[in-house]
Amino acid sequence: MGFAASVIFGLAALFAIAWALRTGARATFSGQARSLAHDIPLTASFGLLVIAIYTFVAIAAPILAPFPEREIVGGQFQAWSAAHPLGTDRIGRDMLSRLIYGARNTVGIAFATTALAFVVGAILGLWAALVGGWLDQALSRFVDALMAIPALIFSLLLLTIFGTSVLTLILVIAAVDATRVFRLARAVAQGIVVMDYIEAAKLRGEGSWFLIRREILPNAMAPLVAEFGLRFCFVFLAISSLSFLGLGIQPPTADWGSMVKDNATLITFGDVTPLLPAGCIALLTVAVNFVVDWQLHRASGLKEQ
Amino acid sequence: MNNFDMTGKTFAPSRRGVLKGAAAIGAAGLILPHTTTSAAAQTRGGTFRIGIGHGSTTDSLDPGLWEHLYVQTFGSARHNYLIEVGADGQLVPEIAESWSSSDGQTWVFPIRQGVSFHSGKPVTAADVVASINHHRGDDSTSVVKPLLAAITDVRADGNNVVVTLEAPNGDLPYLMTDYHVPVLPSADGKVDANTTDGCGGYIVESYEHGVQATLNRNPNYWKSDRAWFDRIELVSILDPAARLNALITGEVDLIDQVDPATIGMLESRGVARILSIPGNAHYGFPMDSRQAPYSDNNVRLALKYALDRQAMVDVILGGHGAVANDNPIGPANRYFHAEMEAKTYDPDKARYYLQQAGLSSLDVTISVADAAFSGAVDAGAMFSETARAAGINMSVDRVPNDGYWSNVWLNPNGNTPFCATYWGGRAVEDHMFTTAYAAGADWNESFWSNDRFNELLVTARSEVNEDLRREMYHEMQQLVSFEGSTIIPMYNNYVMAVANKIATPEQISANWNFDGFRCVERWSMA
Amino acid sequence: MIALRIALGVGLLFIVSLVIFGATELLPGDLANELLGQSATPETLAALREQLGLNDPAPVRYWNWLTGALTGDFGVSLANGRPISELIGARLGNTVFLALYAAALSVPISLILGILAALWRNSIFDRMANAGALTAISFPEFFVAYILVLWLAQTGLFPSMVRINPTTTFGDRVYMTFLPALTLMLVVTAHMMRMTRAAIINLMASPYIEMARLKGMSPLRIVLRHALPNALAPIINVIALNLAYLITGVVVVEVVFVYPGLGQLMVDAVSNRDIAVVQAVALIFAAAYVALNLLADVLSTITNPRLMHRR
Amino acid sequence: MGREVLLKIEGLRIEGRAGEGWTEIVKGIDLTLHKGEVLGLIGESGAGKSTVGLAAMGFARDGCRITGGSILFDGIDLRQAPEAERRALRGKRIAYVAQSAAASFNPAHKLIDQYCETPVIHGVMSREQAEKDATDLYRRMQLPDPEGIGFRYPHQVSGGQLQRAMTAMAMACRPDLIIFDEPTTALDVTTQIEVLAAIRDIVRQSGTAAIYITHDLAVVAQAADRIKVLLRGDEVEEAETRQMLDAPREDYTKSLWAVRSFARAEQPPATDAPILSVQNVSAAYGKVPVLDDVSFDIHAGRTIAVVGESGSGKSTAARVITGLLPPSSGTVMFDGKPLPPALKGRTRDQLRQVQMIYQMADTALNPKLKLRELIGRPAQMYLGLQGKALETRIRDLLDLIELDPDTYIDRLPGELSGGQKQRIGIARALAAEPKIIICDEVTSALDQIVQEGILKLLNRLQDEFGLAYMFITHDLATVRAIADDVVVMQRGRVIEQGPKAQMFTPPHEPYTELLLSSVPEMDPDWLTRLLANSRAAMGT
Repeated sequence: MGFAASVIFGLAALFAIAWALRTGARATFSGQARSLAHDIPLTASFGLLVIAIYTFVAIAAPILAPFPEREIVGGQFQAWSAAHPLGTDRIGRDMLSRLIYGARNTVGIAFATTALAFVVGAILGLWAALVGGWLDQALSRFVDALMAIPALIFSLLLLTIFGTSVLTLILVIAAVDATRVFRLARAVAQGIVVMDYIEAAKLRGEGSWFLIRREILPNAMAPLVAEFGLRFCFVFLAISSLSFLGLGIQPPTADWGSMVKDNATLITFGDVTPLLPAGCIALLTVAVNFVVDWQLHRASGLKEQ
Repeated sequence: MNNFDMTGKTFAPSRRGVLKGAAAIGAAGLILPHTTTSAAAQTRGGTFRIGIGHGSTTDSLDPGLWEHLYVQTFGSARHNYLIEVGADGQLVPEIAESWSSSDGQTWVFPIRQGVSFHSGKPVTAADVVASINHHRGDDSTSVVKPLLAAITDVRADGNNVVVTLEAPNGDLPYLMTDYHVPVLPSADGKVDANTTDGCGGYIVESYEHGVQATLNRNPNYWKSDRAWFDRIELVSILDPAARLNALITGEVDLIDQVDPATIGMLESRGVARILSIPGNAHYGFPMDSRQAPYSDNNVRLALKYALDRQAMVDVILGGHGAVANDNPIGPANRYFHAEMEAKTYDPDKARYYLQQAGLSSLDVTISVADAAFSGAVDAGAMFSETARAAGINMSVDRVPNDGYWSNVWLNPNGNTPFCATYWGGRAVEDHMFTTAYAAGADWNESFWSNDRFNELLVTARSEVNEDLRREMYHEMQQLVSFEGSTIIPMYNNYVMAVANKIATPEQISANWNFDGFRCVERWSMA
Repeated sequence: MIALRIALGVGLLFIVSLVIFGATELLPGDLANELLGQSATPETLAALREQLGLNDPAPVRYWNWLTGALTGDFGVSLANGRPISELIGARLGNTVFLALYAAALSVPISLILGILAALWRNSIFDRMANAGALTAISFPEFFVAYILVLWLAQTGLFPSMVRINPTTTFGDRVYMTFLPALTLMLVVTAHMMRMTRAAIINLMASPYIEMARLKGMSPLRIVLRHALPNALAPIINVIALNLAYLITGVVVVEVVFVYPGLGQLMVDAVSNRDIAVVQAVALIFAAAYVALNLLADVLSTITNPRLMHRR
Repeated sequence: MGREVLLKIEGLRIEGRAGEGWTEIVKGIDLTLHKGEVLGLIGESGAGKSTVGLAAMGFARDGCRITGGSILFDGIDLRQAPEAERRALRGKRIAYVAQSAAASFNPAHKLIDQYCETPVIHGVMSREQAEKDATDLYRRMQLPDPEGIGFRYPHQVSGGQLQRAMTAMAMACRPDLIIFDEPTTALDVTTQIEVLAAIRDIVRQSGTAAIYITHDLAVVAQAADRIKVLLRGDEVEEAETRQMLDAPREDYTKSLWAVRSFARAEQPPATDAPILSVQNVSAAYGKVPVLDDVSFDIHAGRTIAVVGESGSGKSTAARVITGLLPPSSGTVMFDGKPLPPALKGRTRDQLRQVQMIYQMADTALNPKLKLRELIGRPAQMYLGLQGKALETRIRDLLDLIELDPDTYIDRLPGELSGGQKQRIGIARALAAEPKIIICDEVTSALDQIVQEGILKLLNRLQDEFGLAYMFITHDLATVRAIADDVVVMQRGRVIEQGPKAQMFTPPHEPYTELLLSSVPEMDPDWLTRLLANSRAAMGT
């Protein structure tokens, strides 16, 4: 149970650092940044710290990783040692290096996918809500139809048709996710388009694009950002599920979802190896959601005032 | 996912055991029936539950469409064949009491009397004729139709079945062991391809396609020293981890395709043992020799020296296999060429051959999917890693398992000239070469065409001098290995894990997995 | 109103069938290819295609399928000639059973946790429940499943795989299906719990909640009697959404626990290009989705007096 | 005042959360209430009157905390008492009537269920008794169908009836004290009278003490024995009602009293051709007709007030004029030429000529845009101003509405007060340089002093630019202050129209009469007199 202890210790350390940083930020910053630092709950500062660490690791992967991403540097499944702090994987690549590069690939791909899904889904959703009428009906019914097809199976179908390059993976998952974003964006925008300021802008003779961009979008940001956080995490999970079904990210690219899948049989024997990439995913998910919760809380809090 | 796996591709069976029979046409009938085999150690009773990494709702009962271990094992449990391949590789008469031919062209199979189907209907020569004809004719959709194309006529003559061929062929008895050709009950000269009725050791109780099948011992089974278990349960478990878990928790007693990575840990649990049966099955990477840069043999050689075969055996097969020297003919073959210069991982040599090809570096893409063979993707990654040191920049394109054999293999779209492949071994050199290396063969996956090789292939068939013949086959192996366009790094064993409560015979057939699919009737409770 | 919704739903199913048919048409290779695998030769392929009717142009095949489906005849599986109704029958039952089982576990738990978290919001309990639920959904489903097998099956408490058939008794079914249901519970609880909590907290700022507090009502009574009934619509919707997921999205869990459900059938059929089966299963999934959404709307209406009792 | 003291608040201090810290919103209030006495608590928004009212129940809203002072209710220290004890008092001995009954009744339950909750949970009586009692109280509150009304859901009952039902609910346990928090503010004038009368009667009959919170002096004058005036959390003064009305001591109180003094100079009747003319317009939402043959003219430089209660169609008329709702018949003429019925058919210049100011500045200004863009956008769009010229124009507009450009130009609407936001709405309309501005209840959401400022500003701008105003309002005081012409509407029809002087001199149409008589007057006896009159009228 040394492993469990070290995990708990690690999390506690992260919380402690987050607490220290927040205290530091409160002392150093002034103005808006300071009030932000005052406002922030410990969970959210923990989340921000984790996200910052991930971002740093993703960017600095080549510097941090002791070995190249794909190089076979030892025997298979070597134990943890000084040379390979987390051992080696099934064909003898350094686990730690793969984890570090995995941050870059997994987070990068998930981010690109989510961003794309949001650009497409949000614009269409806001547009449908703004214009209404048959356009709204047509788009909504079409999206309903797509949503009625299970996401995983639909992605599977599309990936089989278009192949599994990183680009198609991003496009397919983004397409599937965009339907969900569409629904949310439309629902949020429906609450906004009835506001007087939208009527005022329409009376002024503004075009749809201006209305979407300047009048609706800024007010729909809060729920969309919150959804972004959740979707971001779901994309991870979707990619790892697809890996499980044999259609995820291409090897030998290191990606956490595939790494969990590749080593999944080891779980049967209580081996912790698959836990590492899974833990990386879980930690980021929780961190992102902590931040999202905080943002949502702030957004709703500001509204009440 | 494993249901996209097509590892159970159809191949004609290995002919490892036909050595004797092929050498002595007409004498095979002298082989003693199994009744003489000692069965002292075996006990009756118990339920044998098998977890198999194949099976799908779309599985067909039609033997002409069988293609993977689940339906193969299920078929062997409920059906009998004219001839069986024994655990030692020898042909054993089953529904045919013996076989004989005076000229190699007309074959006579006397049908065993007193055997009946589960329905009670006696097995007759007419049933056998209909069973064979199911795979023949214009409207047959059977996978083995090409294999049986040389048969011009099948007819019943009293209790005999008479098969006539286009031309003499001593291999016919061997063809009759093919798992696609069980003896089915017939009516009006036609078989009902979708029946579960058979004359095998177990009677089907229930079958849910892609899920499970349960069978009970046939009380009227004509073999007294077979079918020890009272009950057989076949469960389709596609997920490797789930299969392992099922074995560990005692839900099943036998599983196939054990992940090499977990073999050590599984053995240390002490609940099951690993059976690793060497055969001639092999994994490979064919290159389309019509297409640049693979059209240059120097490039092909460079690639052949750019992979670490031993590491692949260790990692991909977990040691359960042997290094191969780009040779589809295995050590178990009669004319296996063991003295060929072994190719080892040698980046310098690879570089040298690249220079010979006039290249300083090489960019290639290998298309792999675990559908080709389990671990193919990892193997691709390993290959790519070792190739880099030789100045070969190999990118690994993981293609979907789904549709691998129709879209990737054989380079149908011209964009997958370099991929992965898997072959069950062929016992007879000629069969292997003719199937996959002869110019213009349907399954010549590398589109390799070598005049000398093709010439030798034809002459060797009719060569009677054993030494000359050996020489010819050695030369052919040399040609395939050093000029051929298929990289074959390893022979893979059949790896299965069996619970300790199941007793297995000393000799386990290397002719197909699961003891030639016959584990259901050859094995017993410990 | 409901008639209109049903009509819309049927239209939706039609679009789904078109989309699915179009997508399967785009899949490389066809059924004959997949059935014959590596051993396909042009001759056998042609024979098989002829037999399966794959040589007709796509619109003709779609039309044939559609007219068949409209008369209630979903046809036979192209792969093995068994009637599709037979193929689907037992599996549909299994899928529904598992979905209901998982729902029976997760709905009460997520409601209770969500209500308690809303009641004690920002407390340690709230944070722990939230972080716990998030962690549960943060791991890939198959990972959660394997961990449960490691802890609960290898110790002999529950079977690691599900072996049920139509004759299995209900009790055995419940026992054997516990692990997959538990896995699914962990997967869906977080969503429903968070939604319940959010919906209730959202209402806690309402004037009528303040009114209830000023009437001297206890916090528990306020949440249960005053907030919950008004939060039902979003909660029902999220439950419907998750139920739809439980019916349509559990391929991975089915694979891990060898559970004979529809998801596996769908994936099989896609990989085999068995378009008749793909269409049938896709329509069942879409119909489930539509029906659950409809049911959610109806329930939301019934539980909302403003819609139920017009002025 | 020899009566027993029921509630004694001393040195009450309450803080509210503001961003990262806390600010004091109630700054040491003392309050004494005797049994059976009604205290009026008045002040503008932000005065802390609701907060004090809730504190009398030992309750602080989320985001508020009581930091100082003592609250003694019948000898119980509500600050020190455990929550359970406070909870036992609430609803049973101290009840609360909220501003919006429509929002404060739980939409999920029937009125009777909500009524019975308090007496049953507090153990005062059984469910059966409570139901019987409810019927009795409903009857005394003059609710129609007292036996059946309890079995309706809140949305099935009108606003005025709900407010009475809520008062009945507050009475359920016969509490010693009821807090009325602006109980009539959200109601139409004619409804307000009925509710006010019902509340006054029941409080007097049952001898309950009450704190009556409102911003409307005329209303509180009808109900309260004493009045306490609050300003930004501080007490300004407290006195007996008559004394307070007749002789307020403090300047602030006097200014409150003086609000309605503003009046626009009398204009001569219009003689020129109307700039905009609504001719026989009928309109409908779907199949529901909302306007029936409505005609009126708007003249340059004049203000036309369109008066009516909610649902009278006055806002719909504005929507027809702006083109948001194309009429089903009739036309709108601008400058002698017909305007295209739908928004999409109108040219940019036609759009520019008619501008709109909304009731709720909160929803009319995009909360995410800075004032620079809010005001600048019309100028940029209609007049093609860019860069320096645009900046100058924005600053000029801010100057016009009396906001300092340097301070405000880069602020967000959320950083402004209600009155300032409404000024931004005006500036935005002005930026288009229109001929007509439609003002839709622009002052009704504002405090009275702020209202006055807005009205004065509008008046000044009208004189300066010769604007025509269409002033939609339900408030006759506002009409008196600024209108030149008046249109009275009821149920989509024009009841009466003409110059202001004519409209405010009898004889009136009956509906106009009702509207006029319903405006509360600053006289403690006004309500009594009015009720006596109407009863007499009904009797005859």
